[in-house]
Amino acid sequence: MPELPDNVPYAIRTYSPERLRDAFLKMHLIRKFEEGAENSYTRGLIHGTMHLSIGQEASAVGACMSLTDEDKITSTHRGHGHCVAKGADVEKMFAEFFGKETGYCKGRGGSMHIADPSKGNLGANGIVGGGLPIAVGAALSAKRLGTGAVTVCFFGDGANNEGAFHEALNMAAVWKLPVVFVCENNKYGMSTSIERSTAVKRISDRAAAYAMPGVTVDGNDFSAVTEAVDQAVAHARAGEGPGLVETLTYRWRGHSKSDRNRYRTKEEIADWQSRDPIVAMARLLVDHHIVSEDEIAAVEAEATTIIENAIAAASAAPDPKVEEATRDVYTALILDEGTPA
Amino acid sequence: MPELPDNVPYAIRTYSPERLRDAFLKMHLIRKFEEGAENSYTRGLIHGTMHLSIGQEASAVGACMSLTDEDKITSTHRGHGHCVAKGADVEKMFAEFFGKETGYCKGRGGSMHIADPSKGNLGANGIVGGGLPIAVGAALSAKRLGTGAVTVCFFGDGANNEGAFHEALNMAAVWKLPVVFVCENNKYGMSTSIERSTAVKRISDRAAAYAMPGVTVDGNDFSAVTEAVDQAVAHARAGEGPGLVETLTYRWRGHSKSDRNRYRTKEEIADWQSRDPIVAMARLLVDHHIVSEDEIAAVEAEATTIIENAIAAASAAPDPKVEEATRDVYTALILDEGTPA
Amino acid sequence: MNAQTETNSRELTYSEAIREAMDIALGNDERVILMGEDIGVYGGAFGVTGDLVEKYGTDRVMDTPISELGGAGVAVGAALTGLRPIFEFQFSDFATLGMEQIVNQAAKLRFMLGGAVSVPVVMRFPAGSGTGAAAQHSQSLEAWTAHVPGLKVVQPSTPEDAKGLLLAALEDPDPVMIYEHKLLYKMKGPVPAGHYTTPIGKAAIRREGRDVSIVATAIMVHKALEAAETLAREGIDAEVIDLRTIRPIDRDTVLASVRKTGRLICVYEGVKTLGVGAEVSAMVAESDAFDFLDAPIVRLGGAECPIPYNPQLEKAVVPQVPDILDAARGLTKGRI
Amino acid sequence: MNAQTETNSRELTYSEAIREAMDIALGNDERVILMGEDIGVYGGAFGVTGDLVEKYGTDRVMDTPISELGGAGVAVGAALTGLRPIFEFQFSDFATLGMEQIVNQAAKLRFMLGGAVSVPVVMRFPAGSGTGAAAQHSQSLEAWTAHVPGLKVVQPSTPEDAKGLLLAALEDPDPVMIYEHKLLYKMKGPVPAGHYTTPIGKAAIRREGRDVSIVATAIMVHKALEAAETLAREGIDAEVIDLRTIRPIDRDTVLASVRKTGRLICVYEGVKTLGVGAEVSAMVAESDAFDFLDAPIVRLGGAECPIPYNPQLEKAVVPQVPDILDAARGLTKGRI
Ligand SMILES: Cc1ncc(C[n+]2csc(CCOP(=O)(O)OP(=O)(O)O)c2C)c(N)n1
Ligand SMILES: Cc1ncc(C[n+]2csc(CCOP(=O)(O)OP(=O)(O)O)c2C)c(N)n1
Ligand SMILES: [Mg+2]
Ligand SMILES: [Mg+2]
Repeated sequence: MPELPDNVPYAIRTYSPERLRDAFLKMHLIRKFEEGAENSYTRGLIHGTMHLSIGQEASAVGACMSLTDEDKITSTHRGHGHCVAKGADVEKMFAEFFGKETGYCKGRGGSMHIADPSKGNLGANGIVGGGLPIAVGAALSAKRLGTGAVTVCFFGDGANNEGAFHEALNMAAVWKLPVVFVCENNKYGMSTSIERSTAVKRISDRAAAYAMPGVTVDGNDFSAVTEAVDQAVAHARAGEGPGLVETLTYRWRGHSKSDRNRYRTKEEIADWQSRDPIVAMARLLVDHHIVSEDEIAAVEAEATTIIENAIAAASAAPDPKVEEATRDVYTALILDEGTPA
Repeated sequence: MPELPDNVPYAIRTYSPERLRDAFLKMHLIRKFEEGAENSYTRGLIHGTMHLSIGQEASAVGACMSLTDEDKITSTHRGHGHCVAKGADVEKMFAEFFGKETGYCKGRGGSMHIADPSKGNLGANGIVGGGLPIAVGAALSAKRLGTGAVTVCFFGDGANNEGAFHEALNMAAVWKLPVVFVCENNKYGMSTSIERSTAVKRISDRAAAYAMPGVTVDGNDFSAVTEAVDQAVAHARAGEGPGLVETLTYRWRGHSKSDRNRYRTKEEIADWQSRDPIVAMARLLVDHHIVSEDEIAAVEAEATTIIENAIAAASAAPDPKVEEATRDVYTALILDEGTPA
Repeated sequence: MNAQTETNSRELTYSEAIREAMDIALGNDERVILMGEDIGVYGGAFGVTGDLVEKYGTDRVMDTPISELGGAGVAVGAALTGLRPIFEFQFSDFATLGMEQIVNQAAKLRFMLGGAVSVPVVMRFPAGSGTGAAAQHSQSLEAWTAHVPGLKVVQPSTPEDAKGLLLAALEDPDPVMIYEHKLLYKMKGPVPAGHYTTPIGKAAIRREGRDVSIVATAIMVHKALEAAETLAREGIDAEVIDLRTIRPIDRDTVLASVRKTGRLICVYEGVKTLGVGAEVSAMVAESDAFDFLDAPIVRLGGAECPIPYNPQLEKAVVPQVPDILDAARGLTKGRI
Repeated sequence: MNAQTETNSRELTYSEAIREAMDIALGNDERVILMGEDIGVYGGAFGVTGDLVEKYGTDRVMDTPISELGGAGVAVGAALTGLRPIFEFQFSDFATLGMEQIVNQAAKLRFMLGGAVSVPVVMRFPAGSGTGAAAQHSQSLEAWTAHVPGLKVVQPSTPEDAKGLLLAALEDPDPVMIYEHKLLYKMKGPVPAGHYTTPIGKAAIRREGRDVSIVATAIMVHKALEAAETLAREGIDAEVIDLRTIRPIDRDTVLASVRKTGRLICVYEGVKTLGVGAEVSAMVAESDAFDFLDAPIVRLGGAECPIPYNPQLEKAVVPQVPDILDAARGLTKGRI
């Protein structure tokens, strides 16, 4: 690919049309996945809860652009997007969401625990901040075992007030580990705005407390996310230690299904919806002649079909057997008889 | 007191000769207390452990200068100095250290739990970082109940890597509570130097992560400590929120009695001993004609006598009764029969 | 319930009853504050605090940052210095982050300080499975705090007790932990109006019987009562005891029942091993009631696994009515 | 112990035995790392890691910041991705800060992910009273983790087992929690040289007897054995069982013993209520061994209070040899 001028956005300069088209498809897949999930919920097919990431697609997909299957991510309760971005099979995701034996977790984990270790996704996490130290541990493994892998740790603005955030970032910095902390700041932890929960305005300002680079970007701008995270990933991969990237974004839906949206205004929601990351991505790709207007619609249609098929297949998949409810608690329960001394 | 010129140190300008002489006596009391404790330990009178604060006297006493008995402190495992500084009776402290019924905790708590609520000392704490959220809670009470009290929260450099530090400082800042965090940075958390444990060089730099003022001072300079903490206390008392003061100091003794001092050099210890905060305080007071050379010796002698008497009296005090071992677990175990509805 | 109670009582849900208790406490006592994540404008993850923030303002109904350890510790410090905080863990599972402050501080401060202080903090723990929220949002870890001297631990099973125990907890000078089963929040029952307390440390005999004692906690009380109705039709007369307080356990009530029936079934949702029923069983087995036992003591507790997501599996791993029926039939077979 | 063992074994202290196990593991397997506070140049708060850092360097013997939650979580994450970390909580009391990672993550990840992963992490918890360190440094909270499916939990009582169980834990694909009683660290005993494992999940009968079964854990095993010697002189033949693993408990060994003796005493240092002995008692009371019981099941556990500082008080609140003697005499009085 010929070198492109600096005023061309980073993502366009850096990634092939195929990768960009794939990223765009993934953003659509996330949107359609979430819509399909919501629809299934409304139709009473889902027993548990769910946290939708509609509106945050650019952050999830952008942050994973420079990662290979050897690189790891840790994700959150709002993790469908990260999972798709890291290459998961949406049918297995739906199967998990529907509690099926064919799901990623064999129906044991559900939405909040979908993981795909084969692609380096160490899993969503039901505990806010729970993935932060785990990500540091994965980075420690990479460094000790010399795999060259980087871990991207997703977490929310709310999670940044957990003690785990502080302890994890400090250890990552002291040990110079290859981990990138991606804070998806969607302005609220459940109902509590960042102003009411967090002493600083910019979460990236907290990076200084760990002597690591910190940057805030427009999380709805795919190229901006990619540029910031890629740089942090490269830095980490080069052995120069961790970084913190804050992506400013917004969840269009409530926190979960019990949310009455009392803590934010309709205007605020509408304002963010007018800055749809998928629309922005489409514009970016069309403007730079990566895809044509017609292809834009085709990508969306492709995503719709994939999701429809996934839902149909997942719905038809078998439930786990009740007799096997306590399977997989232990890897090996066979009691070792001990070795003679 | 006539206003003194600015080149006169803050403490001299601010406090009466009586208060300064009292502070000097307290510094000596701390030193002699610790020496007496160590001596008792060596003579096999102590069953448990202890953490001596010899070398840190200026920080403890300086930080409490502007506090009244209504103001609170929370302290640490290395808490003897804070306790004396907040006005405790050294005989009751020794009695506790010796496990006597007449001790501050009736022999139940020992060195790591000495408290004196009547003087606003909410207690030492065996859990590193354990006092940080408690201090914030005390400040919340003061604010809600309108007492005007300020809480000074002592903690160490090691504690600054606990999640509790992060959560406590953030909440204090978000709620603008009257609490001053005093980090006594003696370079080590047990054997682990700040360089090996903490991503930043100056702990006060972490204040920015909570949008609160942070300052680092020479913790062996009584006046410098007093100036920084007084300002933060005034700020907090005025309703302007919390502050962080880092006092750079050093513990001359090992972490506890099991310490072989393998992680630091003799030279480093000697260097810090040459900057004895008590010697510096004596010089300050003599230089500014607060006390004469003769009086300096008299203060030390007074401290020696007080401590000797305290040890003698505490040694002679009665042990708790074994039959009462489980007393005071609950305030009221009498089961309420319930009130009729 | 006495006559007066009946006159004044209305049907409320369990969560309305808790809210009413908090409302009364906030109204009566300036020192009472509520703290927790999303308990203000959101009304609480389970809607328990509702619109109390509108009535009492954000100074008294405080949304905390997502900081369970720090939040619990702030509540402890506030209780130590004059306030009466009610701290809500959004899910009891998240209390795993706050155990340091609960166990090392709240539970021990009074003792460690030789009785010089009290820590009148109340903590609320929405607990249990059944909501499809999977392994990290469905635990029943009440056995942990029930193991810790210095704490008092209650598990109300009815709206009336949910209110009465919370008001009792607020009057108690010591730390009280309240485990609320999430599936009970919507359950309705009669709740006396106004202020009253339900005694901490007293079990309730929900149904008298001669043949077998069923000692249950929280939601299992209702399953036990349902089972008892069926058993009655089969000629098995079960006594159902609602433990209500799990620290300290009401030994007298349990032992008296076992002395009468000679048979004991403990039913609890927490993991069977080292769950609350282990203590009830051991307490009976070491007492003089042992000599009255006609059969082994049966425990029905949660399966030895995390709570699965799939709803059939989720149901399968906690005791259900048929399990209680089987146990009672087995114990009484050919003996009554 | 077989012949070979005897030839190769030397007298080592409990802490030397643990260190030897770690040394062997570090030497044999590049994936093994040690993590904890002050385990490097300081050698560990109790000297257990000693000078291993000199042999293996700071990359493999890692001093962590004072960050128990984060440290435990890093160990979990590392175990999930190829390392075999041994994480030391400096005192088991500080694990109250790490429970989230232990219980919500380490214990549940495999199950929640449908068996897709294993978490081969080993955690060490120096526990127990007797060092004069008071309430926040003396707890025995092993019942908490023993209540949690997904974890395996051991409490070695001898140097030989301390080494063998640690090596077994390292070979185990699942998270293993090891509670080490601080007062045992200096105790000496024969320890086989080289690599061997002690099976997780198997109790050890330390003394055979006919009259009463004493099931003990950790340091209480030694008190039980001491009591058994005295009892033998009085004509009471006690069987002493060292539980060794408290999750999963070796049911078969305990039940077989009770079937033989008809009498059971459970001795443990943790708080009596809901301590490990509650489970042992309940396990027996619900089994067919119940019918063999000639007397109530006695539990001797820690008193219902935090550990006091004063040494006499400290001793008074945990079971001692005379307590075991009294219990055994009471149980057997006039019956043998
Ligand atoms: C330790 C813990 N505390 C609280 C919760 C409940 N909870 C789930 S998501 C959430 C908000 C998280 O906010 P943020 O980190 O900003 O992520 P977002 O939901 O905005 O994506 C809360 C409070 C939890 N799951 N875990
Ligand atoms: C939560 C917790 N972790 C570890 C310890 C063990 N410990 C006691 S003091 C100490 C070092 C504390 O360092 P710092 O905060 O700098 O205080 P200093 O001892 O230097 O005064 C450690 C690791 C503890 N008591 N509590
Ligand atoms: Mg958010
Ligand atoms: Mg220090």
